[in-house]
Amino acid sequence: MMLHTLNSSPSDRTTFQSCAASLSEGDSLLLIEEAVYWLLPHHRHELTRLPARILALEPDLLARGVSSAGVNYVDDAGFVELAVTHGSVINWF
Amino acid sequence: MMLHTLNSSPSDRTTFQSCAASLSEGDSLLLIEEAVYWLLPHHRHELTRLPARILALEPDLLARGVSSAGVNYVDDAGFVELAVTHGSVINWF
Amino acid sequence: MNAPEVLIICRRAPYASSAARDAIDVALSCALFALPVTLLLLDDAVLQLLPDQQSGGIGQKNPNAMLGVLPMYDIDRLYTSTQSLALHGLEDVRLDPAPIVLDQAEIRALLARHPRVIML
Amino acid sequence: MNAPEVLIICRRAPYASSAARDAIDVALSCALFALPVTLLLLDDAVLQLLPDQQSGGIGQKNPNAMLGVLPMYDIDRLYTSTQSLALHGLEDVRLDPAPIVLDQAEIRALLARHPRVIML
Amino acid sequence: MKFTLVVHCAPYQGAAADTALRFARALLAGGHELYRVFFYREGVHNASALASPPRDEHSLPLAWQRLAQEYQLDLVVCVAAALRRGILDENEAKRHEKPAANLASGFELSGLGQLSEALIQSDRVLTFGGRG
Amino acid sequence: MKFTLVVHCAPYQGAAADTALRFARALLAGGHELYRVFFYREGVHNASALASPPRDEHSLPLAWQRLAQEYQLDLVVCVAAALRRGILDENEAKRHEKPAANLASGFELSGLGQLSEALIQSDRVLTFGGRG
Repeated sequence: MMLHTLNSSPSDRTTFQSCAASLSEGDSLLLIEEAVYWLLPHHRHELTRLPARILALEPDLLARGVSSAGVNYVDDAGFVELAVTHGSVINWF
Repeated sequence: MMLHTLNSSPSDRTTFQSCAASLSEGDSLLLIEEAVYWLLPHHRHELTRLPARILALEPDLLARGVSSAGVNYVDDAGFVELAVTHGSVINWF
Repeated sequence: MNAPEVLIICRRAPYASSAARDAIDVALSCALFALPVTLLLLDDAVLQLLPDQQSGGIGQKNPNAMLGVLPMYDIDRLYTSTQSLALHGLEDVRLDPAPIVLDQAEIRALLARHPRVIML
Repeated sequence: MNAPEVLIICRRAPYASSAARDAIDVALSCALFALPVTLLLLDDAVLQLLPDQQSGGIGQKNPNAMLGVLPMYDIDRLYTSTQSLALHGLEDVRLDPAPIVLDQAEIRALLARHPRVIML
Repeated sequence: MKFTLVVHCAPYQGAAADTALRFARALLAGGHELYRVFFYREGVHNASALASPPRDEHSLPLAWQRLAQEYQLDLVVCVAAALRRGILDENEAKRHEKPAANLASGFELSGLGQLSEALIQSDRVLTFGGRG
Repeated sequence: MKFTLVVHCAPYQGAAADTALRFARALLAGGHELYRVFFYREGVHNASALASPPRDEHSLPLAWQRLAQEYQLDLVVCVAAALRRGILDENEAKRHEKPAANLASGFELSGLGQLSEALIQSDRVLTFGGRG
C-alpha cells in the first residue's frame, strides 16, 4: 500500500498520466497544491476511473476556492497519518 | 508580423495550444530549448497545421540530439535578426 | 516618444509561484508610468478568478483580492480567452473580478495591437 | 539495519533544469553507501537517452555521457516505461544507454518493491 | 516514526517548500521524529540568511530556523547545490575567496551522503518539489 | 535597434537564463543596443556574488558581469524580488540589519519602474522564463 501525492494542475496532463498509471489497488492518492483543481467539476470525472482512494489536502482546497463537497479531505496532521499508515510515499510533481 | 518563441517540451500541451492559438498568418514561431523536441518525428506533424513559419534554434537542436533535417534553423545571431525583422516578440513558456 | 500599450500575460495559478502577484505588481508599476496596461489571464491564470479563496491556512496572500483593486489604478482591461475557460470548464462559473472573454480571433487581434508583451 | 533498495525517478529533459544531472549524483552517492539503486526515467527524462547530443553550443555538460558510466558504479538497472517511449514516439529509436522497458503493470510492481523513492 | 524530507523548491518558486514546512510541523506535533530535512536543488535558498521579505509576509528561512530550535532539527543543505547557487557558510566563503557567507544559522552544508544515510535511517522519505 | 531583456529564471533552474545571455551576446555582437537587462522573480539569482560553481562549469553571474564591463550594460535587479529571495546590496543589508551583502558588482538593485521605463525606451522587449 502506497501513498502517492500529486501537486500539479490539470493543465499538466503528462504528470497526471504517469501518476495515474502507477496507482495500484489499495493505494491512496492525495491531491495537494495545484492538484486540488482536479476536483473542479470539469476534471473530477477523470479521477473516478483510478484504482486508488482519492483525498485532498484541506488548506490547499480552501486557499484555491475549490469546493470540498463530496471530497475526502485531510488537514496537515491527516497528511502525516496517511504517510504513516502507508508503507511508502511517492511524490509526483 | 510577430515573432513567437516557445521553450516547453511536447509534454506540456497546454503551453503549446495557447501559443498555437495565438499565431497569425505571417507570424514566425521559433522553437527554443525543450521546444525543439516538437521536431521529433512523432510530434512534427502537429506543426504543419500552424499558420506561422516554423524555425528552430540550432544550438538547442544540437544539444538535444534532434535532427535538423528538413528544419529551418537559425543560430543566436539569427534569433536576434528575427526579433529585429518582426514588429514584436512574444515568449511562451 | 508615445507611451506604448503594454500587454501583461499571466498563465499561472495563484500561489503556485509568485507569478500571479508579480503580474499585478508589473501592471501597477506600468500604470504609475502612465502606460496603458491590459492584463490577459490565460490557462491556469483563470484560476486566480475563482471566488472564495481562503488562503489563511497556507499562510499566503490571496492575489485575487489585488485583482479586484486594479480598476482603482485605471487598469480596467482584464481579459481571458474562451480556450482558457474551457480548459477548466469555467464557462458558466461566476468569476471575480469578471474578465472580458475573447475568442481566438480576438486574442490574435489583441496581441497584434500590443508591441510590448510581458509574459509571466 | 538492512540497506533499503532505493528507486530514483527522474521525469525531466536534459539541460531544462539540473534534474538530470542531480538524479545521477544521487544515484552515485547511494552507490557509495552500498545502497542498491535503480534509476527510472519517465516522460521527458527518456529524452536524456537520445544519442548524439552536442551541448558545446549551449555551454553545458551533457548528462547523457554520465548515464553511460553508471554501470561502472554498479548501477546497472536503468528503466523506462512503454508509456514514456510512446509519449515521444521513441519505441523504435536507438537509445544510449539502452534502458529496460517496463509496461504499466511492471512499473507498478517496481514501485511496490521500493520503500524509498526519490523524485527528481 | 522517523521521517526525512527532501526539499527541491525555493521559497516563492512554488508552493512545495511551504507544504514541506507545514508537513514538518504536523509530524513533529504528532509526536513523530524528523530525522533530517535535506535541501537540494533550488531548495538551498530556504537556507538564506539574507532573505528579507516584507513584514506582512512569512519568511520560510526564519520558520525553518524556529522549528529547528524548538525541536533540535538536522537541517542539511547539499553543499554542491548550494555552492552553485550562491549559498555559502564561512568555510566555503573563505575557500572560494568570496567576500561573505549567507548560510542561515541552524542550517549546515554537507554532502549528498547525508541524503543517502537518511534513506537508510528513516522509515519514510518524502520529496517536495515542483516544475522546473 | 534597442533591446530590453527580462530574465525570470535562476541559473540551473532552467535553460532560460543561459538563452538570455546568448541572445544578449548575439545582439551586441550584431551592433544592436542592449538598453537594459531586468532580472525579476527567480532571475535575481543571476546577480549573486557568492555563486561558486565548479571550475569546469560556466558561471552565469560572472558571464553577465564580463558582458556588462565590455559593453557598459545596465543590469537591473528588481529590489522587491531580490529582498524576498536574499539578494542584497550594502544599503539593503544595512537597512534590514543583515550581516552581509551578496549583490555582484555590475548589477544594481532598483524598482519595477526600471522595467516600465525600459518598455517605453526599447524597440523590442523579450521575456526569458520557464516553468514555475
